[in-house]
Amino acid sequence: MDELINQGLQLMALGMGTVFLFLGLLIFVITLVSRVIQKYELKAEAPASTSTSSHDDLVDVISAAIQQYRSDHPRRK
Amino acid sequence: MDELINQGLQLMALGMGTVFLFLGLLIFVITLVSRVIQKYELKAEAPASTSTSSHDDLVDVISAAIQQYRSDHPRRK
Amino acid sequence: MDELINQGLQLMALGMGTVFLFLGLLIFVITLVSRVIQKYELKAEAPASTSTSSHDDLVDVISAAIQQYRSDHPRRK
Amino acid sequence: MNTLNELLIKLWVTTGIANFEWGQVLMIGIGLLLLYLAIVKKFEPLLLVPMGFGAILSNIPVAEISGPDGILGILYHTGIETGLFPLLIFMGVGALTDFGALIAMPRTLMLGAAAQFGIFVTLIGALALNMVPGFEFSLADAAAIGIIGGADGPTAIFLASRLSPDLLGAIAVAAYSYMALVPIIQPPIMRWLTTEKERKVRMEQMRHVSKAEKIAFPLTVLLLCVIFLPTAAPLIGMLTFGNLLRECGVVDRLSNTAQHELINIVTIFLGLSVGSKLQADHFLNMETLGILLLGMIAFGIGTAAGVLMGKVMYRLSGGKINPLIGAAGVSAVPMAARVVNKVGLEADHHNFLLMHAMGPNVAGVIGSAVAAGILLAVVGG
Amino acid sequence: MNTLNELLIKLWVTTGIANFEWGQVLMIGIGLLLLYLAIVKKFEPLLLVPMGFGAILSNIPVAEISGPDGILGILYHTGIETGLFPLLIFMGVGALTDFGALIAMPRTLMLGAAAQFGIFVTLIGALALNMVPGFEFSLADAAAIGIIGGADGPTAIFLASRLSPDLLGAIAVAAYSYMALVPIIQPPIMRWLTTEKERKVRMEQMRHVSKAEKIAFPLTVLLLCVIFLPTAAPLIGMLTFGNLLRECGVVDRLSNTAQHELINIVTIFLGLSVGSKLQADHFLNMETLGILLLGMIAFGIGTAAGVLMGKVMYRLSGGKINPLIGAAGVSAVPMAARVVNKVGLEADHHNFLLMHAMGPNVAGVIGSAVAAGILLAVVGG
Amino acid sequence: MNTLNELLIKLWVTTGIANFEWGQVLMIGIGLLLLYLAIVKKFEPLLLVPMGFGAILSNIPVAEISGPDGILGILYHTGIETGLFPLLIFMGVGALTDFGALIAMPRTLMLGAAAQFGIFVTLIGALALNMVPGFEFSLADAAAIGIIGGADGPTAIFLASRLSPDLLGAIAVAAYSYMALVPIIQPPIMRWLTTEKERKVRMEQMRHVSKAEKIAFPLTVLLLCVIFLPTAAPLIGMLTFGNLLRECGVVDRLSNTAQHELINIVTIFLGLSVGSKLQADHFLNMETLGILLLGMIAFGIGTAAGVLMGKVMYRLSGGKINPLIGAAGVSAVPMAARVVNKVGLEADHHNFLLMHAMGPNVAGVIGSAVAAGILLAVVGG
Ligand code: NA
Ligand code: NA
Ligand code: NA
Repeated sequence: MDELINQGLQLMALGMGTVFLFLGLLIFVITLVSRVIQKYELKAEAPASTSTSSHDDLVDVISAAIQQYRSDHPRRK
Repeated sequence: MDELINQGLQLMALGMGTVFLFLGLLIFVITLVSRVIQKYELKAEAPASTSTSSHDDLVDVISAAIQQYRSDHPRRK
Repeated sequence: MDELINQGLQLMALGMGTVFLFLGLLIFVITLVSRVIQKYELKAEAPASTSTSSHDDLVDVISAAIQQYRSDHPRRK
Repeated sequence: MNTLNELLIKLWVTTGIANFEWGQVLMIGIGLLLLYLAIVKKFEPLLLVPMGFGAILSNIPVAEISGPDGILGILYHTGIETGLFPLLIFMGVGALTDFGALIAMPRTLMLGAAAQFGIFVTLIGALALNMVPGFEFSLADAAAIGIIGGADGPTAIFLASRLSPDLLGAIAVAAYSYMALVPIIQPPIMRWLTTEKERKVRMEQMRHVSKAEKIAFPLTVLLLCVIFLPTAAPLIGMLTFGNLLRECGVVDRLSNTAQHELINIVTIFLGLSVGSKLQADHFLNMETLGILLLGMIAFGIGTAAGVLMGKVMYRLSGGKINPLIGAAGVSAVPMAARVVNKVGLEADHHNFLLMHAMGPNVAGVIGSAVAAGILLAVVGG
Repeated sequence: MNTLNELLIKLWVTTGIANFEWGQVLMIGIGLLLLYLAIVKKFEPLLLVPMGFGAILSNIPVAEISGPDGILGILYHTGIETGLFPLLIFMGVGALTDFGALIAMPRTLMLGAAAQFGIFVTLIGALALNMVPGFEFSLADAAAIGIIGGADGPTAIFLASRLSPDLLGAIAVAAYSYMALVPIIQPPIMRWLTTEKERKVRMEQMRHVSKAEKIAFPLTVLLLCVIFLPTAAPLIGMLTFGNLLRECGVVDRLSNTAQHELINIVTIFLGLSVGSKLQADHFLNMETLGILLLGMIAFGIGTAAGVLMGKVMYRLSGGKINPLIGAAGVSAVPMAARVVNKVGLEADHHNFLLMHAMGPNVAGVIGSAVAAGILLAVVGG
Repeated sequence: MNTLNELLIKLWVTTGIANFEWGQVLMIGIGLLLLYLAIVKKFEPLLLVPMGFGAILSNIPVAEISGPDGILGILYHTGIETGLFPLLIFMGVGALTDFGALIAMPRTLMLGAAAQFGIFVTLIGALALNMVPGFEFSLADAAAIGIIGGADGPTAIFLASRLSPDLLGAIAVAAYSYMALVPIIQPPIMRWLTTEKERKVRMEQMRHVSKAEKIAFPLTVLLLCVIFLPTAAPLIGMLTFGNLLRECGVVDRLSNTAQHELINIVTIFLGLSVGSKLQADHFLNMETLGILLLGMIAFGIGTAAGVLMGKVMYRLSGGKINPLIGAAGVSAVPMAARVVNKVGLEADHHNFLLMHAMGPNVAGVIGSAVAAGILLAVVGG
């Protein structure tokens, strides 16, 4: 019985230790990753403006809409 | 080895042959079915005249296209 | 053969009897439950007005909305 | 080793032309017929479209789509043999059903009880058919056939999968076909058994049913079922569970899913699975013809019994109850209630019976689940 | 052979009345109690409604709904024994969770770590209970009981199904019950351990977290888990997968489905399945009482440990961190964070801690998944 | 017995660090690469996000997530080994696809036929690779690899799971990667094989297709498949079933579910399952490299064959058909059709080919399902 509780106590030590270690490491890595990303994003801010294919898209959408309309509403006289 | 490649070549002949035959037949049957349906629908047309919501549809389609375009390309100054 | 049909007839007697008994009992119990509930609800009507935690909730919602807005729209100059 | 010639033969022996049996061609025709009825005639399309398509798929030679490794075979094994699909549909039905009309007029449960008469008459009919050479229905088979008279698809499939899986295809086809034919089968019987005066009876507006009553209802039904008829508990349990999700007001997201996506997914799978039982070698036989015939009788007698009980209640209530609503007791929700409304309007253009017919209509669902429980208890043991 | 008499007997022997054992009646009562708590008291209704109903269904005599061929038995076998249901729920939780608050204040992970103390104390408590005659918890049992202190339903169910399936029912009931009781259990502990001044601390507005950071977060957590604690990878993996679906911005249709229909369907099935473990003969024993007692302790100690760690951080930060938010470290998302907000508002009517408490709150989810991984590694081997 | 030391060792031996093999690290890197391509480059994200994540999960040491008891292993066993997932996806594709353009111009089926050339050339290529030491592809392997040229994900997964499950991971990765690369692979080939004049051809407006024609279409395709190529019936059957749900107009709730929730759920599961086949020991070998190489060839040849057939039709039609639309015959819906539109616009800023390319595009889906049926018939026997 005491043996089992002893095991439990050691499991607690090990468990809480690992939880703190793991989440502590996570704090460190998250902070690191955030800094890297923020630095990178700051750099990227100036030459951003990525709207490349906007014209193509518009054409796509409108031509599809027109075709759709025509195919749904054939002219009959 | 050559034997296997030989099999492959025959499989290609058979396969492409069958694909073309099958889809060719499909062209024939679809065309036939379409004609039958169109003939039947032409007969039924006189008392039909179902074009109720056509205007609404056009409006729908165009407004959707415009909305789509706008949501994809927000104006920034 | 007759034996089987005989069984069927007895099954019908038993089955319809049970269906009527069960649904009859259900009528009784539903009526009873409805009366109990209606009586209880009549009593509860006067001192109802259950708006207990409404204020807390409102505060929750508004504060969350504000925080959300702020975190989504950081001020940059 | 292979030459082009041999490959060609290998391909040829897998074509449909080289493998068709006439039964399969006929069954594909029946599948197309079911699709026609569903799409053009709008007969129970939610089930008949998947079922008709499943019938076609399961009769394709070589492909073995209904075999143990085919998709329909796997779906059948997973969902029908286990009872899972019909029970989940029943949960969805519970979530979709407002029992308010029944709670307001619990008396109409008697109509839902009377209409189950069709079940037991059909059961005896099936046993009587054994006198005709070629028929050999066991008591379990007869019970499974009888449940067609319950006019409730999931109940029929659940019971048939338990008592007589070989007949499941024919029973499901019969059940859904006649449910779809309710607008054709019922009105003449209803007119024949009632007088013009009876059909003109306008019923009082129903009382308001409170939220608490609606929450108590599924629990009440379940508890009675637990106490007196546990064999009906899988069906009644899932029905009342779905209904509690609907009414309790605290799990709307679960209720919505049960009413929409979940029941839709299961409906697709159920229809395909049932269709897989329409394989030529299992379906094309005398027994199927007998079942289709008996199913028709079942619906007629169920309707008649409901209307006659309606006439009894008309008398007992001093003319306040329109006997037409008894026809809705067969279930076939909400078709039967709509038929009642229509026949009522024929007699009096301002006589709207729809809401009053919903009481017996949903009572019919409970009634046939109860009947299924009894059959399971006595025959299934 | 059969006479009506015999049929009657056959029906009678299948009634509930003839078969009830008192344990079943009691358990149906407990099922009703869970429904009452869920519907009237609004305690975790999304799980307690299906679970309470499942408890009723699984204690119906004769019907065997929780047996190997019954619907609840099949669902349990398919979804809980395999771990599928809790893992899919975890995926949905990931898709529903915004980790922004945690990314903005990674320090609050320490609060989520401290609150796991309840898990290990409870584990020891369970072992200590063995001194009382009638209790014989193995180390695996004790670990499964301890995880109640993680205050996270799917984690508890997943771990219990792995380490101690016999206790699953009691553990799930305890976990969800105490999660529902968080607004009652936590405030007194929080007030007792903090000063008025501490509770009045207003926290700074959090910084903006960019989309890229939110995408990187699930991958970062997963990679750390892969490197250091692979036994937690099923849980952490599905959680971060769901979160990546949410944040990556290119698979919104998958994310929406994971957040709504899929998690709803699995929630219904999970609840019913867990309910199936509330069968009288497995549930009504000393062990269950012990588990309910230990669960209460677990929550209390977890809360206290979180608040105490909050006080440490209050000191270390020079009074910038309100120690109350430590209580949210137990998880029980988002209930615990709301409780923090409420207790904060009691001290100062303009002190909104909700967003700041979300950091430790979701940290608690990760913390208990990590603890579960450790227990699986050391005890589960 | 246990001391803290022993526990520490027990924990240590379960860490990733203590168990990693280099192959696993590399495969996790490949998983991250797939996620990068999906999220940043937007390459087929609906499949590559779950697949990339599945690749990571399946290469975590110790956790055995792709093992027979892990969630990915269970999903693979349930959905891919049985063929269920790709067939349900195909049903969803059918429900999502408007075949109107194909019905209006059935001739374009020839383009969908021609583009299947890539399948068979790749098959021979795979057999030829056997001359290189280290490769030993059987005819079945070669057929499964060839289907990459069909440019259709579910078809490739379905066929590979039937003919060569060991290569499934590599085949799926190749198929989806090249489908995503269509905008890069196709344009140079298209420009190289066509003249400026040909690319400028504007096509006539398509005729209106009636509802009845759209309903008849799936049934026509299915019946031809039943008669001539039943081995393609599982794929064609589910595709046409989905399409009938869409077009028949009486089961919109089923059609909506097939188009949204059901296909989304299955897409998540399919992606994860396929990812589970990216385990280091099965994926990292010469064969995978060979498959990736062959897949590239398959796409190129399929595109070229489609365009060349387009040129034939350009001649035969007296210049009315723009040969570019032949490139859409590979399937890769709707990416290939968009590429055609874009290349057409380059030649003439008012030449919108999108709708005309949809015909060959969906024809390509049927074409590769037909090719899969042939391969199953001849090789799978
Ligand atoms: Na009924
Ligand atoms: Na926790
Ligand atoms: Na293709």
